[in-house]
Amino acid sequence: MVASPPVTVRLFSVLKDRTGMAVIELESGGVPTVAAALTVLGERYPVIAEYRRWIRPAINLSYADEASPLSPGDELALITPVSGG
Amino acid sequence: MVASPPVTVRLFSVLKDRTGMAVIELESGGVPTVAAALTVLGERYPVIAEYRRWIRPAINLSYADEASPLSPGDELALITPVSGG
Amino acid sequence: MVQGTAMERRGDGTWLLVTPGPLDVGAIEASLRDPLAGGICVFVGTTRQVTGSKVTEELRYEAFSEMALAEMGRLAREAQERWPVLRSALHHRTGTVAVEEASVAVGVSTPHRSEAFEACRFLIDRLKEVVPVWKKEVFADGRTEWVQPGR
Amino acid sequence: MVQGTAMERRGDGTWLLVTPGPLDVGAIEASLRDPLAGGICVFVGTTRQVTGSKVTEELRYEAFSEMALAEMGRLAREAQERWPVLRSALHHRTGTVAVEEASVAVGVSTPHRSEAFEACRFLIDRLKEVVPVWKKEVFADGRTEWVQPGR
Repeated sequence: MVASPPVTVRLFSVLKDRTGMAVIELESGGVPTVAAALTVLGERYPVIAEYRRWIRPAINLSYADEASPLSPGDELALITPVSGG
Repeated sequence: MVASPPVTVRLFSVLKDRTGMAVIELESGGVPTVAAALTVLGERYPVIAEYRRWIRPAINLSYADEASPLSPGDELALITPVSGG
Repeated sequence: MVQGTAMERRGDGTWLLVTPGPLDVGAIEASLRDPLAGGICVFVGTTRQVTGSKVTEELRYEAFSEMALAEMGRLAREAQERWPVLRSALHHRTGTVAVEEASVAVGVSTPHRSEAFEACRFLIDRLKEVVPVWKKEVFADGRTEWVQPGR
Repeated sequence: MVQGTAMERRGDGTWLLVTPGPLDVGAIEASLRDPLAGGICVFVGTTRQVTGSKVTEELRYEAFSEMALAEMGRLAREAQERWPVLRSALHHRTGTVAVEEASVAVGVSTPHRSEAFEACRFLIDRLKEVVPVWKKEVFADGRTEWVQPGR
Protein backbone atom coordinates (compact mmCIF):
# COMPACT_ATOMS: atom_id res chain seq x y z
CA MET A 1 0.00 0.00 0.00
CA VAL A 2 1.38 3.43 -0.97
CA ALA A 3 1.08 6.16 1.67
CA SER A 4 -0.77 9.36 0.67
CA PRO A 5 1.41 12.46 0.55
CA PRO A 6 1.11 14.47 3.78
CA VAL A 7 -0.48 17.86 4.33
CA THR A 8 2.37 20.35 4.75
CA VAL A 9 1.69 23.06 7.32
CA ARG A 10 3.66 26.31 7.13
CA LEU A 11 4.13 28.68 10.06
CA PHE A 12 5.40 32.25 10.13
CA SER A 13 6.06 35.17 12.42
CA VAL A 14 4.90 34.67 16.00
CA LEU A 15 3.77 31.05 15.43
CA LYS A 16 7.13 30.10 13.94
CA ASP A 17 8.94 31.85 16.80
CA ARG A 18 6.85 30.26 19.54
CA THR A 19 6.65 26.72 18.13
CA GLY A 20 10.18 26.76 16.79
CA MET A 21 8.74 25.17 13.64
CA ALA A 22 8.55 26.57 10.09
CA VAL A 23 7.07 23.41 8.54
CA ILE A 24 5.03 20.59 10.07
CA GLU A 25 3.83 17.56 8.13
CA LEU A 26 0.49 15.98 9.03
CA GLU A 27 -0.68 12.55 7.90
CA SER A 28 -3.41 13.63 5.50
CA GLY A 29 -5.91 10.92 6.46
CA GLY A 30 -6.33 12.41 9.92
CA VAL A 31 -7.03 15.99 8.80
CA PRO A 32 -9.93 16.03 6.31
CA THR A 33 -10.55 19.76 6.91
CA VAL A 34 -8.67 22.84 8.03
CA ALA A 35 -10.61 22.70 11.31
CA ALA A 36 -9.40 19.15 11.94
CA ALA A 37 -5.82 20.17 11.19
CA LEU A 38 -6.03 23.14 13.57
CA THR A 39 -7.38 20.91 16.32
CA VAL A 40 -4.56 18.37 15.86
CA LEU A 41 -1.98 21.18 15.75
CA GLY A 42 -3.50 22.95 18.75
CA GLU A 43 -3.18 19.80 20.86
CA ARG A 44 0.48 19.49 19.96
CA TYR A 45 1.34 23.24 20.12
CA PRO A 46 -0.74 25.20 22.67
CA VAL A 47 0.18 28.52 21.00
CA ILE A 48 -1.73 27.40 17.89
CA ALA A 49 -4.83 26.79 20.01
CA GLU A 50 -4.28 30.18 21.65
CA TYR A 51 -4.04 31.91 18.25
CA ARG A 52 -6.74 29.87 16.51
CA ARG A 53 -9.36 32.65 16.47
CA TRP A 54 -6.92 35.01 14.73
CA ILE A 55 -5.50 32.52 12.22
CA ARG A 56 -6.63 32.91 8.59
CA PRO A 57 -5.84 29.58 6.96
CA ALA A 58 -4.57 29.48 3.37
CA ILE A 59 -4.49 26.38 1.16
CA ASN A 60 -2.04 26.27 -1.74
CA LEU A 61 -1.42 30.05 -1.60
CA SER A 62 -5.10 31.12 -1.39
CA TYR A 63 -7.10 32.11 1.67
CA ALA A 64 -9.56 29.43 2.78
CA ASP A 65 -11.59 28.88 5.95
CA GLU A 66 -11.91 26.32 8.70
CA ALA A 67 -14.53 24.34 6.79
CA SER A 68 -12.32 23.99 3.70
CA PRO A 69 -11.41 20.36 2.87
CA LEU A 70 -7.76 19.30 2.79
CA SER A 71 -6.41 16.83 0.23
CA PRO A 72 -3.20 14.83 0.33
CA GLY A 73 -0.29 17.01 -0.79
CA ASP A 74 -2.00 20.29 0.11
CA GLU A 75 0.00 23.07 1.69
CA LEU A 76 -1.80 24.67 4.64
CA ALA A 77 -0.42 28.05 5.79
CA LEU A 78 -1.40 29.54 9.14
CA ILE A 79 -1.65 33.28 8.53
CA THR A 80 -1.75 35.32 11.74
CA PRO A 81 -2.74 39.01 11.44
CA VAL A 82 -0.50 40.50 8.77
CA SER A 83 1.50 43.68 9.26
CA GLY A 84 3.27 44.36 6.00
CA GLY A 85 3.67 47.78 4.47
CA MET B 1 12.98 116.04 -13.34
CA VAL B 2 13.70 112.33 -13.06
CA ALA B 3 11.23 110.02 -14.84
CA SER B 4 9.51 107.37 -12.68
CA PRO B 5 10.44 103.80 -13.57
CA PRO B 6 7.82 102.24 -15.83
CA VAL B 7 5.37 99.42 -15.06
CA THR B 8 6.66 96.33 -16.81
CA VAL B 9 3.95 94.12 -18.27
CA ARG B 10 4.71 90.45 -18.96
CA LEU B 11 2.75 88.31 -21.39
CA PHE B 12 2.73 84.55 -21.88
CA SER B 13 1.15 81.77 -23.85
CA VAL B 14 -1.69 82.86 -26.13
CA LEU B 15 -1.27 86.58 -25.34
CA LYS B 16 2.43 86.46 -26.15
CA ASP B 17 1.72 84.57 -29.37
CA ARG B 18 -1.07 86.88 -30.53
CA THR B 19 0.54 90.22 -29.58
CA GLY B 20 4.04 89.12 -30.53
CA MET B 21 5.17 90.77 -27.28
CA ALA B 22 6.68 89.16 -24.17
CA VAL B 23 7.30 92.44 -22.34
CA ILE B 24 5.58 95.84 -22.64
CA GLU B 25 6.59 98.91 -20.65
CA LEU B 26 3.92 101.39 -19.59
CA GLU B 27 4.56 104.89 -18.31
CA SER B 28 3.55 104.42 -14.69
CA GLY B 29 1.79 107.75 -14.25
CA GLY B 30 -0.94 106.69 -16.70
CA VAL B 31 -1.78 103.38 -15.06
CA PRO B 32 -2.57 103.88 -11.36
CA THR B 33 -4.40 100.52 -11.16
CA VAL B 34 -4.43 97.16 -12.89
CA ALA B 35 -7.78 98.09 -14.44
CA ALA B 36 -6.26 101.23 -15.98
CA ALA B 37 -3.34 99.22 -17.35
CA LEU B 38 -5.67 96.63 -18.89
CA THR B 39 -7.69 99.38 -20.55
CA VAL B 40 -4.59 101.01 -22.02
CA LEU B 41 -3.26 97.62 -23.17
CA GLY B 42 -6.65 96.57 -24.58
CA GLU B 43 -6.77 99.69 -26.75
CA ARG B 44 -3.34 98.92 -28.16
CA TYR B 45 -3.77 95.11 -28.44
CA PRO B 46 -7.37 94.00 -29.11
CA VAL B 47 -6.59 90.44 -28.02
CA ILE B 48 -5.96 91.78 -24.49
CA ALA B 49 -9.43 93.36 -24.48
CA GLU B 50 -10.85 90.12 -25.84
CA TYR B 51 -9.17 88.09 -23.05
CA ARG B 52 -9.70 90.62 -20.26
CA ARG B 53 -12.43 88.65 -18.47
CA TRP B 54 -10.17 85.58 -18.26
CA ILE B 55 -6.96 87.35 -17.24
CA ARG B 56 -5.85 86.99 -13.63
CA PRO B 57 -3.40 89.83 -13.02
CA ALA B 58 -0.33 89.29 -10.87
CA ILE B 59 1.83 92.05 -9.40
CA ASN B 60 5.44 91.26 -8.47
CA LEU B 61 4.83 87.47 -8.60
CA SER B 62 1.60 87.43 -6.56
CA TYR B 63 -1.98 87.28 -7.79
CA ALA B 64 -3.82 90.60 -7.53
CA ASP B 65 -7.06 91.95 -8.99
CA GLU B 66 -8.22 94.74 -11.26
CA ALA B 67 -8.63 97.17 -8.36
CA SER B 68 -5.06 96.65 -7.15
CA PRO B 69 -2.88 99.80 -7.32
CA LEU B 70 0.24 99.88 -9.47
CA SER B 71 3.42 101.65 -8.39
CA PRO B 72 6.38 102.74 -10.50
CA GLY B 73 8.69 99.76 -11.08
CA ASP B 74 5.98 97.15 -10.53
CA GLU B 75 5.88 94.08 -12.71
CA LEU B 76 2.37 93.26 -13.93
CA ALA B 77 1.86 89.76 -15.35
CA LEU B 78 -1.22 88.88 -17.39
CA ILE B 79 -2.06 85.29 -16.41
CA THR B 80 -4.52 83.64 -18.77
CA PRO B 81 -6.10 80.33 -17.66
CA VAL B 82 -3.21 78.08 -16.65
CA SER B 83 -2.80 74.53 -17.92
CA GLY B 84 0.28 73.14 -16.26
CA GLY B 85 0.56 69.62 -14.95
CA MET C 1 9.14 77.99 -27.86
CA VAL C 2 11.97 79.27 -25.71
CA GLN C 3 13.53 76.47 -23.65
CA GLY C 4 14.49 78.59 -20.66
CA THR C 5 16.78 77.63 -17.83
CA ALA C 6 16.18 75.75 -14.62
CA MET C 7 15.02 77.68 -11.56
CA GLU C 8 15.23 75.98 -8.22
CA ARG C 9 14.53 76.68 -4.59
CA ARG C 10 15.20 74.49 -1.55
CA GLY C 11 14.54 75.04 2.11
CA ASP C 12 12.12 74.15 4.90
CA GLY C 13 12.08 70.57 3.63
CA THR C 14 10.73 71.80 0.30
CA TRP C 15 12.35 71.26 -3.10
CA LEU C 16 10.93 73.36 -5.94
CA LEU C 17 12.10 73.10 -9.53
CA VAL C 18 11.09 74.50 -12.91
CA THR C 19 13.36 73.01 -15.52
CA PRO C 20 13.64 72.32 -19.26
CA GLY C 21 15.30 68.99 -18.44
CA PRO C 22 13.73 65.63 -17.61
CA LEU C 23 12.26 65.13 -14.12
CA ASP C 24 13.98 62.64 -11.81
CA VAL C 25 11.36 60.85 -9.73
CA GLY C 26 13.97 58.69 -7.98
CA ALA C 27 15.73 61.84 -6.76
CA ILE C 28 12.41 63.35 -5.66
CA GLU C 29 11.53 60.25 -3.66
CA ALA C 30 14.99 60.22 -2.06
CA SER C 31 14.59 63.90 -1.11
CA LEU C 32 11.35 63.10 0.76
CA ARG C 33 12.87 60.49 3.10
CA ASP C 34 12.62 61.58 6.71
CA PRO C 35 13.11 59.73 10.00
CA LEU C 36 9.61 60.79 11.12
CA ALA C 37 7.96 59.70 7.85
CA GLY C 38 5.91 56.54 7.50
CA GLY C 39 4.54 57.34 4.06
CA ILE C 40 5.61 59.04 0.86
CA CYS C 41 3.13 59.78 -1.93
CA VAL C 42 4.31 60.95 -5.34
CA PHE C 43 2.18 61.95 -8.32
CA VAL C 44 3.68 62.22 -11.81
CA GLY C 45 1.82 63.72 -14.76
CA THR C 46 2.83 62.30 -18.14
CA THR C 47 1.97 63.21 -21.72
CA ARG C 48 -0.97 61.05 -22.85
CA GLN C 49 -1.09 60.12 -26.51
CA VAL C 50 -4.85 59.81 -26.89
CA THR C 51 -7.67 62.02 -25.57
CA GLY C 52 -11.03 61.12 -27.07
CA SER C 53 -10.49 61.16 -30.83
CA LYS C 54 -7.40 63.40 -30.68
CA VAL C 55 -3.89 62.01 -31.02
CA THR C 56 -1.22 64.06 -29.26
CA GLU C 57 2.28 64.11 -30.68
CA GLU C 58 3.84 66.09 -27.84
CA LEU C 59 3.11 68.88 -25.35
CA ARG C 60 5.03 72.14 -25.15
CA TYR C 61 5.06 73.88 -21.80
CA GLU C 62 5.74 77.53 -21.12
CA ALA C 63 6.19 78.75 -17.55
CA PHE C 64 6.42 82.11 -15.84
CA SER C 65 9.20 80.47 -13.87
CA GLU C 66 9.82 83.03 -11.10
CA MET C 67 6.13 83.22 -10.23
CA ALA C 68 5.66 79.45 -10.68
CA LEU C 69 8.32 78.88 -8.00
CA ALA C 70 6.65 81.45 -5.75
CA GLU C 71 3.22 79.82 -6.16
CA MET C 72 4.60 76.33 -5.64
CA GLY C 73 6.25 77.55 -2.44
CA ARG C 74 2.93 79.00 -1.25
CA LEU C 75 1.19 75.68 -1.98
CA ALA C 76 3.87 73.75 -0.09
CA ARG C 77 3.39 76.01 2.94
CA GLU C 78 -0.39 75.67 2.72
CA ALA C 79 -0.04 71.87 2.68
CA GLN C 80 2.24 72.07 5.72
CA GLU C 81 -0.42 74.05 7.56
CA ARG C 82 -3.19 71.55 6.75
CA TRP C 83 -1.36 68.23 7.10
CA PRO C 84 1.70 67.08 9.07
CA VAL C 85 3.91 67.35 5.97
CA LEU C 86 7.56 66.62 6.73
CA ARG C 87 9.02 67.24 3.26
CA SER C 88 7.59 68.13 -0.11
CA ALA C 89 8.70 68.52 -3.70
CA LEU C 90 7.05 70.25 -6.65
CA HIS C 91 8.80 69.98 -10.01
CA HIS C 92 7.54 71.18 -13.38
CA ARG C 93 9.18 70.70 -16.74
CA THR C 94 9.12 73.30 -19.51
CA GLY C 95 9.57 72.99 -23.26
CA THR C 96 8.72 69.89 -25.25
CA VAL C 97 7.49 66.84 -23.36
CA ALA C 98 7.05 63.72 -25.51
CA VAL C 99 4.42 61.03 -25.01
CA GLU C 100 5.12 58.96 -21.82
CA GLU C 101 7.46 61.63 -20.45
CA ALA C 102 6.77 63.52 -17.21
CA SER C 103 5.72 67.17 -17.23
CA VAL C 104 5.07 67.46 -13.52
CA ALA C 105 5.94 65.60 -10.33
CA VAL C 106 4.79 66.42 -6.81
CA GLY C 107 5.40 64.48 -3.63
CA VAL C 108 5.18 64.64 0.13
CA SER C 109 6.24 62.64 3.15
CA THR C 110 4.11 62.44 6.29
CA PRO C 111 3.97 60.26 9.41
CA HIS C 112 0.99 58.19 8.10
CA ARG C 113 -0.32 57.23 4.70
CA SER C 114 -3.76 58.89 4.64
CA GLU C 115 -2.32 62.35 5.03
CA ALA C 116 0.35 61.61 2.39
CA PHE C 117 -2.34 60.84 -0.19
CA GLU C 118 -4.44 63.85 0.83
CA ALA C 119 -1.59 66.37 0.80
CA CYS C 120 -0.20 65.05 -2.50
CA ARG C 121 -3.63 65.25 -4.11
CA PHE C 122 -4.06 68.79 -2.79
CA LEU C 123 -0.72 69.88 -4.25
CA ILE C 124 -1.35 68.58 -7.76
CA ASP C 125 -4.96 69.82 -7.84
CA ARG C 126 -3.98 73.31 -6.72
CA LEU C 127 -0.88 73.38 -8.91
CA LYS C 128 -3.12 72.90 -11.92
CA GLU C 129 -5.32 75.80 -10.78
CA VAL C 130 -2.81 78.45 -9.83
CA VAL C 131 0.75 77.80 -10.97
CA PRO C 132 1.49 79.94 -14.07
CA VAL C 133 2.36 77.25 -16.59
CA TRP C 134 0.68 76.78 -19.96
CA LYS C 135 0.66 73.86 -22.32
CA LYS C 136 0.29 73.79 -26.07
CA GLU C 137 -0.94 70.54 -27.58
CA VAL C 138 0.83 69.45 -30.73
CA PHE C 139 -1.43 66.97 -32.53
CA ALA C 140 -0.35 64.17 -34.85
CA ASP C 141 -1.91 66.07 -37.79
CA GLY C 142 0.40 69.04 -37.12
CA ARG C 143 -2.18 71.37 -35.60
CA THR C 144 -1.25 73.11 -32.36
CA GLU C 145 -3.51 74.54 -29.68
CA TRP C 146 -3.00 76.32 -26.36
CA VAL C 147 -4.93 74.55 -23.61
CA GLN C 148 -7.01 77.22 -21.85
CA PRO C 149 -9.37 75.70 -19.25
CA GLY C 150 -12.59 77.64 -18.87
CA ARG C 151 -11.86 79.86 -21.88
CA MET D 1 15.68 36.30 10.67
CA VAL D 2 16.26 34.51 7.38
CA GLN D 3 16.95 36.99 4.59
CA GLY D 4 15.40 34.95 1.80
CA THR D 5 15.77 35.51 -1.91
CA ALA D 6 13.94 37.77 -4.30
CA MET D 7 10.78 36.49 -5.97
CA GLU D 8 9.46 38.38 -8.95
CA ARG D 9 6.63 38.19 -11.43
CA ARG D 10 5.96 40.37 -14.46
CA GLY D 11 3.16 40.31 -16.99
CA ASP D 12 -0.10 42.07 -17.92
CA GLY D 13 1.55 45.39 -17.19
CA THR D 14 2.13 44.29 -13.60
CA TRP D 15 5.49 44.08 -11.82
CA LEU D 16 5.46 42.21 -8.51
CA LEU D 17 8.51 41.83 -6.30
CA VAL D 18 9.32 40.47 -2.84
CA THR D 19 12.97 41.08 -2.16
CA PRO D 20 15.52 41.33 0.64
CA GLY D 21 17.19 44.16 -1.28
CA PRO D 22 16.40 47.89 -1.32
CA LEU D 23 13.39 49.06 -3.34
CA ASP D 24 14.04 51.19 -6.43
CA VAL D 25 11.28 53.78 -6.75
CA GLY D 26 12.85 55.32 -9.88
CA ALA D 27 12.67 51.94 -11.62
CA ILE D 28 9.08 51.45 -10.45
CA GLU D 29 8.06 54.83 -11.83
CA ALA D 30 9.80 54.10 -15.15
CA SER D 31 7.98 50.75 -15.37
CA LEU D 32 4.61 52.54 -15.06
CA ARG D 33 5.12 54.83 -18.08
CA ASP D 34 2.54 54.17 -20.78
CA PRO D 35 1.49 56.11 -23.87
CA LEU D 36 -2.13 56.10 -22.66
CA ALA D 37 -1.22 57.30 -19.16
CA GLY D 38 -1.78 60.84 -17.95
CA GLY D 39 -1.05 60.14 -14.30
CA ILE D 40 1.18 57.95 -12.18
CA CYS D 41 0.69 57.65 -8.42
CA VAL D 42 3.27 55.92 -6.24
CA PHE D 43 3.10 55.27 -2.51
CA VAL D 44 6.19 54.32 -0.53
CA GLY D 45 6.08 53.11 3.06
CA THR D 46 9.18 53.91 5.13
CA THR D 47 10.35 52.97 8.60
CA ARG D 48 9.30 55.71 11.02
CA GLN D 49 11.59 56.32 13.97
CA VAL D 50 9.00 57.57 16.44
CA THR D 51 5.48 56.32 17.19
CA GLY D 52 3.99 57.94 20.27
CA SER D 53 6.57 57.44 23.01
CA LYS D 54 8.26 54.48 21.29
CA VAL D 55 11.55 54.85 19.42
CA THR D 56 12.03 52.33 16.63
CA GLU D 57 15.55 51.23 15.76
CA GLU D 58 14.58 49.15 12.73
CA LEU D 59 11.84 46.90 11.37
CA ARG D 60 12.34 43.27 10.38
CA TYR D 61 9.97 41.88 7.81
CA GLU D 62 9.14 38.25 7.18
CA ALA D 63 7.10 37.26 4.12
CA PHE D 64 5.40 34.13 2.88
CA SER D 65 6.83 35.16 -0.46
CA GLU D 66 5.04 32.76 -2.83
CA MET D 67 1.65 33.65 -1.41
CA ALA D 68 2.54 37.33 -1.10
CA LEU D 69 3.19 37.40 -4.85
CA ALA D 70 -0.08 35.58 -5.50
CA GLU D 71 -2.05 38.02 -3.32
CA MET D 72 -0.35 41.05 -4.84
CA GLY D 73 -1.27 39.72 -8.29
CA ARG D 74 -4.91 39.31 -7.21
CA LEU D 75 -4.95 42.90 -5.88
CA ALA D 76 -3.48 44.20 -9.15
CA ARG D 77 -6.20 42.41 -11.11
CA GLU D 78 -8.90 43.71 -8.78
CA ALA D 79 -7.60 47.27 -9.27
CA GLN D 80 -7.66 46.74 -13.05
CA GLU D 81 -11.31 45.70 -12.81
CA ARG D 82 -12.30 48.75 -10.76
CA TRP D 83 -10.24 51.50 -12.41
CA PRO D 84 -8.69 51.95 -15.88
CA VAL D 85 -5.28 50.86 -14.62
CA LEU D 86 -2.70 50.65 -17.40
CA ARG D 87 0.25 49.38 -15.39
CA SER D 88 0.88 48.61 -11.76
CA ALA D 89 3.72 47.63 -9.46
CA LEU D 90 3.70 46.16 -5.95
CA HIS D 91 7.07 45.66 -4.26
CA HIS D 92 7.73 44.55 -0.70
CA ARG D 93 11.05 44.29 1.03
CA THR D 94 11.93 41.56 3.56
CA GLY D 95 14.53 41.41 6.30
CA THR D 96 15.85 44.44 8.13
CA VAL D 97 14.61 47.88 7.04
CA ALA D 98 16.33 50.80 8.78
CA VAL D 99 14.72 54.13 9.66
CA GLU D 100 13.97 56.19 6.49
CA GLU D 101 14.27 53.13 4.26
CA ALA D 102 11.37 51.78 2.19
CA SER D 103 9.61 48.55 3.13
CA VAL D 104 6.88 48.76 0.51
CA ALA D 105 6.20 50.60 -2.74
CA VAL D 106 3.05 50.41 -4.85
CA GLY D 107 2.20 52.38 -7.96
CA VAL D 108 -0.20 52.62 -10.87
CA SER D 109 -0.59 54.53 -14.10
CA THR D 110 -4.01 55.55 -15.42
CA PRO D 111 -5.36 57.95 -18.05
CA HIS D 112 -6.35 60.60 -15.45
CA ARG D 113 -5.14 61.60 -12.02
CA SER D 114 -8.19 60.90 -9.83
CA GLU D 115 -8.21 57.22 -10.68
CA ALA D 116 -4.44 56.99 -10.17
CA PHE D 117 -4.81 58.22 -6.57
CA GLU D 118 -7.81 55.97 -5.93
CA ALA D 119 -6.26 52.80 -7.35
CA CYS D 120 -2.94 53.41 -5.58
CA ARG D 121 -4.70 53.99 -2.27
CA PHE D 122 -6.73 50.82 -2.78
CA LEU D 123 -3.59 48.78 -3.45
CA ILE D 124 -1.70 49.89 -0.34
CA ASP D 125 -4.78 49.64 1.92
CA ARG D 126 -5.59 46.11 0.73
CA LEU D 127 -1.94 45.05 0.73
CA LYS D 128 -1.80 45.85 4.42
CA GLU D 129 -4.91 43.75 5.02
CA VAL D 130 -4.23 40.61 3.02
CA VAL D 131 -0.64 40.20 1.83
CA PRO D 132 1.14 37.69 4.12
CA VAL D 133 3.99 39.81 5.42
CA TRP D 134 4.76 40.43 9.08
CA LYS D 135 6.89 43.01 10.77
CA LYS D 136 8.79 42.87 14.01
CA GLU D 137 9.58 46.18 15.67
CA VAL D 138 13.05 46.48 17.13
CA PHE D 139 12.99 49.31 19.66
CA ALA D 140 15.90 51.51 20.69
CA ASP D 141 15.91 49.86 24.14
CA GLY D 142 16.52 46.45 22.53
CA ARG D 143 13.01 45.03 22.96
CA THR D 144 11.40 43.39 19.94
CA GLU D 145 7.73 42.83 19.20
CA TRP D 146 5.75 41.27 16.34
CA VAL D 147 3.14 43.73 15.09
CA GLN D 148 -0.20 41.88 15.09
CA PRO D 149 -3.11 44.18 14.23
CA GLY D 150 -6.32 43.17 15.94
CA ARG D 151 -4.62 40.60 18.14
